[in-house]
Order: sequence, then structure tokens, then C-alpha cells
Amino acid sequence: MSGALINLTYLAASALFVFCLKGLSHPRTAVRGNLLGALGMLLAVAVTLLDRQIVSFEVILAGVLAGSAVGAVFAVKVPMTAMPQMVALFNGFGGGASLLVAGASFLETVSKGGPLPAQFLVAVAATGIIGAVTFWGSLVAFGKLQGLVTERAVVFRGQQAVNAALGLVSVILGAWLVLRPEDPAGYLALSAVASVLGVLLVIPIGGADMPVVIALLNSYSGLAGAATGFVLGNNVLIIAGSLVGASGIILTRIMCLAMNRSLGNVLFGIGGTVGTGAAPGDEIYEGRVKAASPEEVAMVFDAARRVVVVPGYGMAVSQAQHAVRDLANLLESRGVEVEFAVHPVAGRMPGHMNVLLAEANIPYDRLKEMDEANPGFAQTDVALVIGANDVVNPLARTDPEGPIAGMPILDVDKARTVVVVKRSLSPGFAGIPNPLFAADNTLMLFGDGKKAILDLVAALKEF
Amino acid sequence: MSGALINLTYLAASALFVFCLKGLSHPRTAVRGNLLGALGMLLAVAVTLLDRQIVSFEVILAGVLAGSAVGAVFAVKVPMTAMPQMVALFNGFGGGASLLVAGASFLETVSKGGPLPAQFLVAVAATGIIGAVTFWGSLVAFGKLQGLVTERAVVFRGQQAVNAALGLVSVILGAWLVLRPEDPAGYLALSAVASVLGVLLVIPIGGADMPVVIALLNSYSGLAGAATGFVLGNNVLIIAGSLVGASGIILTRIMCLAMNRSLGNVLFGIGGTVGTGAAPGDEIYEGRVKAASPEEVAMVFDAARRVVVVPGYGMAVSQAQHAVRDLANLLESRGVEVEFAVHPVAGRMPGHMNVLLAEANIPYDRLKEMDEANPGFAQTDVALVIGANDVVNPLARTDPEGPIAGMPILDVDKARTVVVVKRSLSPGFAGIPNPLFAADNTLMLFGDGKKAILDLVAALKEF
Amino acid sequence: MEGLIASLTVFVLAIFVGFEVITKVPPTLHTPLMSGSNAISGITLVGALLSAGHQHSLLATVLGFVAVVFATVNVVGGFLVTHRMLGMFRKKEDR
Amino acid sequence: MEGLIASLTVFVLAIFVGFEVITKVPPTLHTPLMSGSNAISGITLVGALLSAGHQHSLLATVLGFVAVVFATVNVVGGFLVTHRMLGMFRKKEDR
Ligand SMILES: NC(=O)c1ccc[n+]([C@@H]2O[C@H](COP(=O)([O-])OP(=O)(O)OC[C@H]3O[C@@H](n4cnc5c(N)ncnc54)[C@H](OP(=O)(O)O)[C@@H]3O)[C@@H](O)[C@H]2O)c1
Ligand SMILES: NC(=O)c1ccc[n+]([C@@H]2O[C@H](COP(=O)([O-])OP(=O)(O)OC[C@H]3O[C@@H](n4cnc5c(N)ncnc54)[C@H](OP(=O)(O)O)[C@@H]3O)[C@@H](O)[C@H]2O)c1
Repeated sequence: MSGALINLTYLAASALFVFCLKGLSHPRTAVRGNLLGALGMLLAVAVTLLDRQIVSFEVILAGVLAGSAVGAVFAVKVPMTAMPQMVALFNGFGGGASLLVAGASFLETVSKGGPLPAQFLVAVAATGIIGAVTFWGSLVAFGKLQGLVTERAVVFRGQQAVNAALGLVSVILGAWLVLRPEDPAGYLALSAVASVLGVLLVIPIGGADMPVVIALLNSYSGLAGAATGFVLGNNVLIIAGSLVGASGIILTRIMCLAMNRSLGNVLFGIGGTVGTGAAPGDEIYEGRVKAASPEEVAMVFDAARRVVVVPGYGMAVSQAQHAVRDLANLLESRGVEVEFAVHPVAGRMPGHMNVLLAEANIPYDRLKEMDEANPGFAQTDVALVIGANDVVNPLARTDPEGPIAGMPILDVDKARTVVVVKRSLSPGFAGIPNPLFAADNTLMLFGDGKKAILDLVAALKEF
Repeated sequence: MSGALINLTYLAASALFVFCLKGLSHPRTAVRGNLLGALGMLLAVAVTLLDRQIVSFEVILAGVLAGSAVGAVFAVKVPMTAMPQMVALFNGFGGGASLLVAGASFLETVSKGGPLPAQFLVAVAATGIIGAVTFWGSLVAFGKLQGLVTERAVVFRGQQAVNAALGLVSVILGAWLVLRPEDPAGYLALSAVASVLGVLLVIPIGGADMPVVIALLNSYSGLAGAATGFVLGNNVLIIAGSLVGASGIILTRIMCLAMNRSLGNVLFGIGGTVGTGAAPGDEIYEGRVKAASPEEVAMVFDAARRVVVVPGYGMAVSQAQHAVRDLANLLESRGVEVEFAVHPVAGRMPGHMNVLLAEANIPYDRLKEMDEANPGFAQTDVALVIGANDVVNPLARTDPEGPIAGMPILDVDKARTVVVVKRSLSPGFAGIPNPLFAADNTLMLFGDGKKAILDLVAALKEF
Repeated sequence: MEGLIASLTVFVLAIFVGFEVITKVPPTLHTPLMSGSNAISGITLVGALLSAGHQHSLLATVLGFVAVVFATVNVVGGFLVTHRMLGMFRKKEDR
Repeated sequence: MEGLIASLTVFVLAIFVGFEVITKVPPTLHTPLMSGSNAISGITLVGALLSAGHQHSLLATVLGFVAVVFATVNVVGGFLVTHRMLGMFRKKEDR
């Protein structure tokens, strides 16, 4: 196959990646967009395979088949509620591949005594470091989200100093690799140090902040891909890498803005730290919290004309989305106007709630974004908060010192009645009490999210 | 200067062009954007000059100085109302430059007996044809808009056949140039034929359709630039050319959509043809048109609480924008709510009205686009139509056969009272009568736009 | 050096495209965006293939094989899971 | 051929950037967009310079000179007139 044809195919693949991301700008075109992206990848891979009709062709094919099987099983089996950790895991695999690719081509060239231009070596070092950090960082993120590792931020004294030192050592090892490439042990040392760094970078970050980390790591792995492209002079790597890099950075920014926290604050586990040591808030709740039975709550719903549902992380944990859909349908069949208000960082991933509600067959045009939903709460009879906490905490407006100070929130407290479904009075991710639970117009419906909603539906049917 | 540095500078210039167009997405950032674009051009030109420290350096410098002087004088002297023809003229200069560049480098290479690779020759032919068409087409457009040539569509039998033949001949001459480059006369013949084609392509198009032609020619000249870039292997030419090409095509599309006409319909002068032969509409107007004096109209305004001003081409012709501003200020000082509704193809250029009203110091956030303005007419006491005609013609909604059938219009007829300022009952660009003028709730204020508004202001001050 | 600047040009343009296109993705689709762009980042697979494709020592072959498996998991899993998610998004009328 | 595909890559990316960026320009600014992008199309000036810069016959010199003048009129006039127009756009508060 001629080089020109190969490069043309790579160009077509790049264009398909752009169309993929363009398609994602609307739910109507998103499915086709994703397929175009997959087609682009298929083209790029197929043409590369055809180009390399060589000994290890079977090895490659075996690898692709094995990888496809594993990936497909994961993708089909994973429940929607576990999406955040799935993305983290896949991201880790990507990082691992980069790490191994750089290693394989480096070892190969050294063992053959081939030429080792500085450009190549710099890229090997950079790809190795970013790959190792991404691999281990993503695995820790996966562990935290899956509950294999503690969700809490693990912070110890001098952590940042240790991380800085490790970072410095990796860079020095990288430089050494460039200057003294003859010794393959250099790459092993570099990978080892960067792996430790990857773990240590992520453990101080709390579970709910993982999406920021994943987006950032994803952006790094994109940039690592682009760097590889610079070395190989391969445009499809550069383009796809830049697209991914941009996407990760934009998502990170969006999340930070939606929490009114700086990236540094997220990455150094400051939010998490505050969370660990915060007050239980007894003096706020004492004697003011009104717990209600499903029947009492059903009475309130029976009188309502307009209901806004505000889902949060708890809905994902208890898999309550289908129950919520049934409740919404029941209310609508009685002529109640039902709307869903989704905060940009509700749950454990940007867009997490949207996916869950879509799974429960709730049409996407019924979901309102924060800016759209907030003016409506004043005309709302019942705001049903299910498993959300921080994103409806009025302290964000009133306490300029707290960990969520200035974070834009959903103004559920403006509604006539607020019904909060959760298991206890324990705090959300930010670790601070929520005065909303003690407000005059709030009723608490304690219990597991799914069960509570099912009880509510049953009670409502009695009316 | 090293090649790498030059190419880096070209890259910086390309990025600046992108920032220029990004800046134009908001009036607040637009001035800076335009300056960045100019800076990019300065960089690109300066680095090219430095790169070419050669005999004819003085010639180049003299050319740049002369060109700058002429351009600056034009740019500073032109009144805002003459903006459409100015853009056409500048566009023509650009096309002329392309034509000459291709010619100069071709003649030079031939006379020196240098190598003539096919790639080079194809680009010379393409650039020559597009350049000549752009140059002459733009000049004719300029003449029509400036009133030097008749604004009417000039149509003769078999025109499209002649044009097709000329196009074919240009292509054949181009092919001949590629196959037999030794003879410089080939380029002259090609330029001559393409020039005639440029003139003939534009004369059948009516004056108001010129912006479509200019946008299209501009897009062509961008693509010609990109083609040159392919030949010279120069990325800044490719990038800037593509940006311009995209901009021209998008503007063309927007205009065609806003008129509900196909591009072919515009380019073959069909709209214009219908215009020439249309009925004068006496039976529509007979006995139903109510002419009013400025005093009578002032009385209507005196009772109004909400006024929407709809400007059109006539406001530009009579330079009435300052008078309109005074009227708006006067009304506002009396507590009347004043709004401006701008149709996307009002006037003789997209955004024409916006520039004129901006010149009169009317803040841009007071101008409403069609979709935003239309729902408001039902709650409007007086719609003041000044020099607009086709864009408020209800026939677009009711007559499915007419030349403006299906064109989205401003629904001024929904207002309580409509006041139309124009000199007579003569039709607008589309050449069809306007039933709006005969509607029960319409008052005609006949006279030159500026004078009529000034009279109205004076009369209103009496109250 | 020429090659580097050509690569840089492509990089700059691609970053522009990325920012423009991705800022248009609505919050509703941020999770699919994340998993989709993660799948695209699996383009390192091509890098893997390009370097795994040479004559090989056993070690490099093994590393290359594992790299290909990892990258394929990322790509296939990523696009499939995104497809599954997107298939669930419905407009009102479709119900 | 390699060079052609490299150019094509840049072209495709630039077209993407152009479409994304320009569809964001609001109707209010369509006239400045037209004159501004017209000024950018004056980049042919660089082409003019690159070809006018060689050793020359008199005819080619004259043609080159005129080309430079034309292109400069387009560029300088275009940016200046755009600047003049944009200077007039004001928000309410500025009055
Ligand atoms: N989404 C993102 O992209 C993202 C990114 C970065 C950070 N974050 C952070 O994540 C947090 C998200 O806020 P959020 O309001 O969605 O969640 P949250 O503040 O973490 O609160 C979740 C609540 O759900 C309840 N819950 C847990 N399991 C439950 C179950 N089985 N049934 C019922 N309730 C259950 C918990 O209360 P009980 O234990 O009493 O039941 C908890 O208070 C914010 O602090 C945000 O800053 C999110
Ligand atoms: N803007 C664009 O980009 C663009 C592009 C393509 C096509 N077009 C076409 O251009 C037309 C624009 O519509 P339009 O409503 O703005 O204009 P129009 O339909 O052409 O009507 C202009 C009106 O202004 C009046 N007029 C002329 N000079 C005047 C003066 N000195 N004082 C007062 N009135 C005067 C004329 O009536 P009197 O002679 O009776 O005074 C005429 O009826 C549409 O047909 C559109 O399709 C525009």
C-alpha cells in the first residue's frame, strides 16, 4: 500500500474523529457521531495493519481480538450507575498501552543497536512518564469509585513535597534516558517512579472529585498521543490527541467552575481534607428536622400542581432512576407538571444524572439545566430532592468560608415544600451539614432512595 | 532568516487570523479581533519581505506604500452607507492581485526557461481564471451598487449558454497552458476570456443580490489563495484561504436562507427577471392607501406606548439613521419603549442596517433579530417602517408563487398601527406590490426618508 | 525542523477545532463525551501497531502484544459503552 | 505527494476551524465579517511577494508591482474600514 494512500486514510480518520465530536453536540446526532468515531478508528487501525505485513502480524491480530473481546464484555455488562469507574478503567488501559508502546519501541531499538535520535528519546521519556501516571492514577480512581479503596481523601504530612520530589526524579530519569540511552534499565526506573507518582497523586483526592482527575488524565493521555505523533511524524496521532486533550481540559474547567473551586484545590485534596474534619452539624439540625412518612409526603404530592425532581449521587447509589420515572409518570397522569433539574456536578461524573434518567426512558428535553431551572423554583409546589446534598446546600450562598462557598446551587429552598429523600442526616461529599434539612418548608423522607420512592408511589396510588 | 523561523511566524499569523474571526463573534471583542487579524497580516508580510532581500525590494516597498495610501484613503473617506460597494471594490483588488501574481510568476519562469512542473501550471491556470472572474465580477458589482451601471438585472437570450461556453473555453485554455506552457500568449488569452466571463456572470444579477455575489467571489478568492498555498507549499496561504472560503460560503448560505431562494435562483438573475416584468399593483392600492401628514403621524406616536422601528434600504439611501436616532431618543424621553427590528437581508448587505444604526450611536443590544422581534409586534402600538419594503411584504406569506414566496418576513402588520416612510408606492428590489401599504391599519408618510423623519420629529415636539 | 513546524501547524489547528467543537457539547452529553473522547485517545493503538510491527525480540513482542490488548480494550470498550449510553437518550415523541 | 497530503490535512483542519468559528458570528457583525474576511483574503499579498521577489524581467517587475499595490489596497483598506465600522458598535452603558 502506498504511503500516500495510508496518509489519506489517516486524514479521513482524523476528519471522522472531528465529526464524532461534532455529533455529540446534540442527542439526535450523537449516536451517528459515535459510530463515525468508531469507523475512523477502524480505518486508522486497519490501514496500519495492512501497512505492516510482517512477522508479528499474528501477534497483533491476537492482541486486537483479545482486547476487543474484553472491551466488549466490559462495555455490555457494566450497569449505567457504574459508568464513572468504567471510564476510569478504560482510561487506565489507554495509559498502560502508551507506557508499553514507548517501552517496546525503545527496547527494540536499543537491542538492535539502531540510531537513537534525541527527538525519539524525548518522546519515549515523555510518553513513558505520562503513560505510567495515567495508568496507575486511573486504576486508583477506579478503585475509589468502585469502593475497592477508601473513597475518602488519603492525606499525610508532606505529601505534596513527596510528590514534587517524585516528579523531579522522573524528569531527571527522563533526562538521563535521553543522554544515556544505552542502558534499558533507565526506562524501567522511570516507569517505576512515575507509577508511584501516579498512585500518590490520586490518593489524596476524594471520591467525588475523581471525574476531575479522570478528565485531566484523559487530557494527558491525549497529549501523550499527540507527542507520539510529533515523534513519528504521524498526523492522525497529533489530531486525535489534540482533540482528546482539548476535551479533557474543557471538561475539567466546566467541573471546577460548577463547584467554584480551583483546579489546585481539587488536585491537592483540599476539598477532601475539609470534608474529613467538618462538624456534624448537630446544632443546625437539633429539633428542627421534620421526618415524614411516605403517606404524609404523598398527601403533599397529591395537592401539588408543579413538581421539580432534583436527583443526586444517592439516586445512582440506590439505582432509583426507574422508580423515579414511575413516580413522574404517575404524577403526570394526574395532571401534575413534572420537571427534572440537573446540577452540572450532581453525581460522580459530569452528565451522570442525565445518563441515568435517559436509561429510565425519561426524554432528554424534560431535563433542565441549572440556569434554566432556578427561576422556576419560586413557582414550584414540591421540590423532590433525591439523594442530592451539596448541590442544593444553601450554605454555598450564605457561608463565604465553607468548602462549597460560591458554588452555584439549585435553589430548591425557594419551592413551597421541599421533600428530601436520603438515608440519614449524614453529609454529602463536601462533608458539611445542610441547613436545607432543617428549613421550615422541608420534609425529610428517610430511607434508601429506591425503596423510599417505591413506598411513595404506593402511598400515592391510595389517594 | 532561517526557514524554520519564517514558518513559525506564518503559523503565528495563521493563529492570529483565527483569533480575528473568533473575536468577531461579539461586538465587545470584535475591535481587538480585527486588530489581531491586521497584526497577523503585518507579521506575514514583514517576514516575507525580510526573507526576500533582493533586487526588487524597493519595488515591493514602493508597491506596499502606494497600496497602503490608497487603501487608507478609501477606508477613511467612504461613508457608512457606501459600505457594500467598498467591500466589492476591495474584493476586486484582491482578485486582481491574484491574477497578476499568477501571471508574473508564470511569465518570469517561462522567460528564464526554468522548469515548469504540472502542479505549478495547474495552479497558475486556476488562480488566473478565479482571479480574473473575481476582479471583473467585483468591479461590475461595485458599479451596480454605486449606480455607475444599471442596478437592474441585464438579461439577454441565451445568456446562460454564452456563459457556459465561456467557462468551457477558459478551462480549455487552462488545459492548453498546462500542456503547452512555452507560449505566454496562452495566459493572456485565458485572462481575457475569464474577464469577459466575470462581467457576464454578474450583469444578470440585480443590485440587491450583489452581496450574495460578493460573498461568493470573496469565497472564491479565498479558495484561490488556498490553491496558491498548495502550489507554494505555504501553510499560511492555505489556512487564511480556507478561513475566507468558509466565511464566504456561510454568508452566502445565510442570505439565501433569509430570502428563501436557492443560490442558482440568485446567480441566474431569476429574482431580477421577475422584478422587471411585475405588475404595478394598481388594483391592490386603488383607493385603499391612506397618506398622512407628519402632524397626523405625530398624533399617532403621541398616543403610543411601544414603538418598533423597522429600517430598510431606503434608510441607507436617504442617510436617515441619525434622524431615526433623534426620533427614538425623543420618544424615549417621553417614556415610550422603542425597539429596532432588523431583518437579516434588509438593505444591501448582511448586517447593513446594524452598521448604520451603530454609526448613529444606537447601542447594539437595542437591535432585535427577526426571530426575537416577531413575537413582539402583536403588543406594539406603532411599527415604523422606514425605507423597507420586501422584508415586510405579507405576500411572502400569502402568495406561494411570487418571487419572495416563503421568505421569512417581519410581521409588522400585526402591530396596532403601521407607519411606512417612503417616497412613492414604487416596489422594492423584488419588484412586486406590497399589500401592507393598502392595509387598514397602515398610514403612508410619503417623502425622502431623512426629511420625513425630521418633519416627524419637529411635529412631535409641538405636542 | 521543517517537519516539526508542519506537525506544530497541525497541532495548533487541531486544538482550535477541538475547543470549538467541544464547547458546543451540552451538559446532557458530558458523560458520553468523556467516554467517547476516552475511546478516541485509544488512537495510541496506532502508535502501538507502528512500533509493534517491526522485527522483534521476545520481550518487545510480549510488550507489544500487551500494549495492543490494552489499547484495544480502551477503544472497543469505549465506543461500545458510549453507544450503549447514547442509545438511551430519547426525545419526548419517541416514547 | 507527501507534501500534497500534508497540505490537504492543513486545508481540512482549517476548513473545520473556519466553519466552527464563523457560524458563531452574530448577524449584527455580518458586515464587518464580510469586510474583515475580505481583508484576510489579501493574504495573496504574501503570494505576490514570494513571486515578485525573484530576479525579474521588466514586464514581470511591473506586473509584480501592480499586484503588490492591489493586494495592499485590499488588505489595508479592508482592515481599516472594518476597524472604523467596529468602532461604532456600542453597548447601552457606553453612551
Ligand atoms: N459530578 C461531577 O462531575 C463531580 C465532579 C467533582 C466533584 N463532584 C462533587 O460531588 C458532589 C455531588 O453532589 P450530590 O448532591 O450529587 O451528592 P452528595 O452531595 O455527595 O450527596 C449525596 C447524598 O446521597 C445520599 N445517599 C447516598 N446513598 C444513598 C442511597 N442509597 N439512598 C438515598 N440516599 C443516598 C447521601 O446521604 P445519606 O448517606 O444520608 O443517604 C448523601 O448525602 C458535590 O460535592 C460535587 O462538588 C461532582
Ligand atoms: N441585505 C442583503 O444582504 C441582501 C442580499 C440579497 C438580496 N437582498 C434583497 O434586498 C431587498 C432588501 O429589502 P428592503 O426591504 O431593505 O429594501 P427594498 O425592498 O429594496 O425596498 C427599499 C425601499 O426603500 C425605498 N426608498 C428608496 N430610497 C428612499 C429614500 N431616499 N427615502 C425613503 N425611502 C426610500 C424604496 O421606495 P421608494 O422608491 O418608493 O422610496 C423601496 O421600496 C430584499 O429584496 C432582499 O431580498 C438583500
